[in-house]
Amino acid sequence: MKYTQKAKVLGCETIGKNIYSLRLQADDIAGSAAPGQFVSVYSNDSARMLPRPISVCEADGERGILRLVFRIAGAGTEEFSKLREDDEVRLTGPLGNGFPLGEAARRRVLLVGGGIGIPPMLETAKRLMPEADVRAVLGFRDELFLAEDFPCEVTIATEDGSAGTKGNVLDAIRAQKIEADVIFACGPAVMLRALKKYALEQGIGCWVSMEEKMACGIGACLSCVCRSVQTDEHSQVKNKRVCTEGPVFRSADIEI
Amino acid sequence: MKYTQKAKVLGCETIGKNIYSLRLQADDIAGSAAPGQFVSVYSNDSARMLPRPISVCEADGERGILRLVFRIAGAGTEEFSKLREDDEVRLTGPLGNGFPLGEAARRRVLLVGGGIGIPPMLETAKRLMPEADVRAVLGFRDELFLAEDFPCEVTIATEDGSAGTKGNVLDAIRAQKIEADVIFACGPAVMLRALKKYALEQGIGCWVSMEEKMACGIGACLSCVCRSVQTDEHSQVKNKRVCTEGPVFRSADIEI
Amino acid sequence: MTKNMSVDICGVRLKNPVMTASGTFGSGAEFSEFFDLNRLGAVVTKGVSSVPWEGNPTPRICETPSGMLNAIGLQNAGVEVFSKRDLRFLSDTLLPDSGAGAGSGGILPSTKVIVNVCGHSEEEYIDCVEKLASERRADLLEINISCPNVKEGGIAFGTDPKGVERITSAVRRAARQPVIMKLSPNVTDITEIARAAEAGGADGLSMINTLTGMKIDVERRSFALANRTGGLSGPAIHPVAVRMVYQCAGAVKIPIIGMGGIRTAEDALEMIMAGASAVSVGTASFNDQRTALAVIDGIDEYMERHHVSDIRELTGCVRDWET
Amino acid sequence: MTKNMSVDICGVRLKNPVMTASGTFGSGAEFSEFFDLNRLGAVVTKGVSSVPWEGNPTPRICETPSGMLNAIGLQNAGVEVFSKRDLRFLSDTLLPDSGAGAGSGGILPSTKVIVNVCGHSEEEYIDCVEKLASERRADLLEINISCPNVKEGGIAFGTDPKGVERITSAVRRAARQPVIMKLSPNVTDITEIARAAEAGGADGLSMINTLTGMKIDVERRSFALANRTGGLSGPAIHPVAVRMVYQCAGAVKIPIIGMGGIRTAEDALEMIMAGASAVSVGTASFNDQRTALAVIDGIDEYMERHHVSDIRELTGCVRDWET
Ligand SMILES: Cc1cc2nc3c(=O)[nH]c(=O)nc-3n(C[C@H](O)[C@H](O)[C@H](O)COP(=O)(O)OP(=O)(O)OC[C@H]3O[C@@H](n4cnc5c(N)ncnc54)[C@H](O)[C@@H]3O)c2cc1C
Ligand SMILES: Cc1cc2nc3c(=O)[nH]c(=O)nc-3n(C[C@H](O)[C@H](O)[C@H](O)COP(=O)(O)OP(=O)(O)OC[C@H]3O[C@@H](n4cnc5c(N)ncnc54)[C@H](O)[C@@H]3O)c2cc1C
Ligand SMILES: Cc1cc2nc3c(=O)[nH]c(=O)nc-3n(C[C@H](O)[C@H](O)[C@H](O)COP(=O)(O)O)c2cc1C
Ligand SMILES: Cc1cc2nc3c(=O)[nH]c(=O)nc-3n(C[C@H](O)[C@H](O)[C@H](O)COP(=O)(O)O)c2cc1C
Ligand code: FES
Ligand code: FES
Repeated sequence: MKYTQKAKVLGCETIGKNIYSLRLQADDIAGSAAPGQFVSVYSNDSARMLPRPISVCEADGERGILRLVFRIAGAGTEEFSKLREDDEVRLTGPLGNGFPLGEAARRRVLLVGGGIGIPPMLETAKRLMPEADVRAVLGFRDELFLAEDFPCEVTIATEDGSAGTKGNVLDAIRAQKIEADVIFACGPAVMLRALKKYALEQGIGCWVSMEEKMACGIGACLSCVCRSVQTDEHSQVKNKRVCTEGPVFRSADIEI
Repeated sequence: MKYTQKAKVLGCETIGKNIYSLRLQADDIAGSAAPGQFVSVYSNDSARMLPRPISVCEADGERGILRLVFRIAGAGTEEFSKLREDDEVRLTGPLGNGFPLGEAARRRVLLVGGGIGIPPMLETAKRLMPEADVRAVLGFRDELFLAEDFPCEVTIATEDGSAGTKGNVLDAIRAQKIEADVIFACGPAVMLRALKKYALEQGIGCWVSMEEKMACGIGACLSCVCRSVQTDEHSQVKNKRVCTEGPVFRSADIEI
Repeated sequence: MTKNMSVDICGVRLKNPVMTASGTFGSGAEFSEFFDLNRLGAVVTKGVSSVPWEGNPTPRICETPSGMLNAIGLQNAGVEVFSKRDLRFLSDTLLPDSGAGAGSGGILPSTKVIVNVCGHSEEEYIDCVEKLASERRADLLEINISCPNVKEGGIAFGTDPKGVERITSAVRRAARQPVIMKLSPNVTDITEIARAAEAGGADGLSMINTLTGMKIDVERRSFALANRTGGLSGPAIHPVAVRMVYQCAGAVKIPIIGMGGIRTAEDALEMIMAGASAVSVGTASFNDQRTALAVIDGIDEYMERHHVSDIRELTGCVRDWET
Repeated sequence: MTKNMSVDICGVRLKNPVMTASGTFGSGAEFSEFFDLNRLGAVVTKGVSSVPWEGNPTPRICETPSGMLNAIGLQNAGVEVFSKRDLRFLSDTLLPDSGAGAGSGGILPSTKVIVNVCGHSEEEYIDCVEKLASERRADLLEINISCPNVKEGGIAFGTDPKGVERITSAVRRAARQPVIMKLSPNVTDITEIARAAEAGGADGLSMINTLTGMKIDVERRSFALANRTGGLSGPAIHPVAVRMVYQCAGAVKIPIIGMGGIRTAEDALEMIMAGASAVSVGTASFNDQRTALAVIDGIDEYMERHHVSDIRELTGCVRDWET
């Protein structure tokens, strides 16, 4: 079930350079969101027609509170960064499939987040614990954010070497000799491509969360496709909708 | 001197059905505004490109406070009605000529305001008093607003007869046998047309504030013209710019 | 007040004049999670071709001020899967005509289905139209001769009057359902194209498709769309669409379905007053899934407030400005 | 970093590629209260004709989503008053070339004046152009063959390639200054028109003028403009303008001045990357008088950030999308 609702802003604060944490009262959506799913956030400026897809960072179903963490990337996210307590913002969600938590049950799961791909890994970690053996590897350019919120063991990689391993998440995985049965990841395409290759070499399962420009967010417009290895059942061609069949795909099933 | 400045909202409250009073900290503009002048108010929504012309209702030059009173007429004024303390809004002003206060010196001045044409008459009354002998006739559909703020004697007309004379402002002028040497007026075209005729009959001077759709507000685009009796010096045709030669015209000089 | 909102398009009765623009609503399944499709005058389905199409590479869309560009490239699963899956879904979802009565106490028509058809060549259009001939759930056909994102066919047909007349009469002969030709706005004189479609035997016109546009990503110094150009839609183009509907309403006798940037009931009423018999809501549904419903409710409210008992009183009613 | 922002348009050197769009800036006097006109590459003046024109009745404008419609109808005081008053003002206001040096340490050109000319007939254009021949302060002429609000002439010339070629060569013969033809976007194939202007001897092209549109006031059931139709401008049309500039940059060799919806430096850079040598800011100046300045400063900042030492490196630099 998907909902479109006005959400009341509970707070919006900066947690890093150009990174904001937005807490929303959004009962229906928070109540049913799964980790790896996302919401469409609509602008209050009438010139901006398209929703901004933002991952669920935390969803407290009981209190109906949704947390989104985003980076200012343009006019829409800049607008959201200025939301103040008691403002309203319209959302549709929860959207997409989310990470296949079942695949992680009683196994060693490695959660990999790169940059603004980190937020969805937080709720994922919280839902997997304590049943699964969860470890997170988080990659940053320099300044850290969200790392302290993770309930599991966290390994850090920074490009400038200011914290953790100097380099990218794979450098950190290799340096720390981290072993896993399954990888869940979100981050830039280069990172996902490297992880896909790594998982293939290691012979382990790997699921990645993809990004593409979206218009409807619900599977109707075919804006957001990625190339798939097999012919997709819905489209009858080798295209899969990131908003519906994704955003999480088995890395072996798609072209990155 | 015209200024474009961000003004801070000091307060916005409703003072009648769909009528709002907006107080702004706008030092430069408030410091130089004359009664009958207006400001261009810009929307914070990027889809609305054109300014909304709103008359100066009160201008406290010393404290730099500008008061605008407006009716919700569409999306722009609806947006302004939702402004809250500490919000910002961009303005250009003061614009236009304003009422010819010199014409009123030591004479009996009749200020006539109809509906949402009432606000500019307030600052006009304040500036004319106590030198001139000022009287105001205010016409409403039903509910009164602003009438109590006027520092002079006020005569009311209401269409539904709920207060003052039942009828329009001219009915009230006639019923009260109000005499004057000069009329300053702002209101709907029908009212201005009737006053123009009345002033002609009475052989007295009459100045009216006109409305027209505006794009630049500063005299450059020729959107806002009204028809004039004589060829206009600027345009070399019988068109005068409401934003620049007006909004206040001698009623005999223009077609209403 | 009893009000009639129902209109007749090419001999098919709609319960109200509001439908969804092709390509912005899929086949309705996704939107049916957000509202009851039975509220709509008609569902217009995404362009379908005789075989599955891959469409263009991504990025396929980008946002522009009060609008968007798209170059989906008419990806679709082909008419066979469309019939089996999408028309089946619509059959199952859309209720039959009901006695719940329009103003006159008559029958309230069911929500109709308009199938949008695309092709790379005359043969492909014909093939697809023939495959749809036996589909009882396809009430009307809308022929897209104006999609700017297809190299062969597509826009080429749509901008040349002779080509428009030829393809229209070819499709008309092959079709069992009434045929609505969907026109491109990227022409010097839209009335010439409209008259050509009418001459070819079109039962109605849909207008407008998207205006060809381009966006450049200045940080990357590349086109924002993989296809370089895309079709501009959304409120930005509404004034162009209203103008074209107005021009064509004066030039042809067949009914016009107006679209392009409709977001509110007022936008829809502008189209109707310009001469459209019905309207489609497209891009605005991306901003709010329930836009088409809000448009229906808003038209109802307008009719109530202005004591309009029949929506058809408003069709083409625009008059000159008087002070 | 030393940067060169100066560009050459038809043999005239501009200090930077940013000017004001005709009709949105008067002759600059009103805007000079808000900023120093000497910051601009050029001032483009409101359309002027051989005798004063009355223009259209009001309402002449209305707002649309991210844009506006105008039907001013080219009201102007005629070329005589224009020369005596407006060109005199610009003469007095604009400083001569200065030594304050472009990147190369050369001369920083003065702000130039481009005079926009309109007419009801070929004769009127010629008459006006001849009267401007002796005006030293008119550095370039921009010939508006595309204003949609004039019944005779105007748009008729602008949409027919033969007419465009004829009027261009007639004006070219009569003019002493370089001639820029300003094109209408309301055509099926803009490159055909651009090539016709080039064939007629145009020294440059300005594009785009406004798209013809219409708005209806549904409460009054009347056209929102007294003229019924008007020209759509503003950010809404920017994607169409960029597309047309890109198409024409590939079709002609003469320089292009790009306009249509420019509000930010990014919008201007899109035009430049699409192939424009310079740009004009129009409608956006109504939203903020200082828009053109912000565009200049933003281009400067972009060049700094991207280490672009000469703006001309960016002209037409757009490339295909790569993942
Ligand atoms: C499934 C999914 C989940 C995401 N989760 C997050 C998150 O948790 N935090 C976060 O900071 N960002 C996230 N993003 C990226 C985020 O959607 C974009 O940064 C955002 O849309 C930019 O909007 P803007 O108006 O600021 O930028 P602009 O560049 O002005 O946006 C213009 C248009 O492009 C679209 N767009 C721009 N960048 C992207 C992008 N990377 N992906 C998809 N559309 C884009 C916008 O939605 C808008 O329609 C996610 C993207 C996807 C697809
Ligand atoms: C000199 C002058 C002074 C004014 N003073 C006041 C005042 O003190 N209080 C007040 O309530 N109203 C005043 N108005 C009218 C006010 O400008 C309009 O009500 C307002 O612009 C409507 O904007 P909107 O977005 O709410 O309506 P919309 O109808 O959505 O506006 C659409 C466009 O039309 C323009 N427009 C609409 N109505 C008018 C109008 N009557 N006059 C000019 N432009 C219009 C808008 O500015 C906008 O560009 C004045 C108008 C003028 C010309
Ligand atoms: C994403 C998208 C896909 C579209 N696909 C089609 C299509 O398949 N067939 C068609 O005839 N028109 C298609 N269109 C055009 C719309 O049906 C409509 O004519 C146009 O978008 C203008 O209406 P709007 O501004 O309300 O969106 C598409 C438009 C968009 C935005
Ligand atoms: C109010 C107004 C008046 C205009 N007058 C003229 C004119 O006199 N001559 C002309 O060639 N173009 C005229 N134009 C067109 C502009 O110069 C420009 O080509 C068009 O508006 C697109 O640019 P923009 O979107 O930045 O405004 C006018 C535009 C507007 C909005
Ligand atoms: S965004 Fe429309 S199908 Fe994915
Ligand atoms: S609004 Fe531009 S001249 Fe008056």
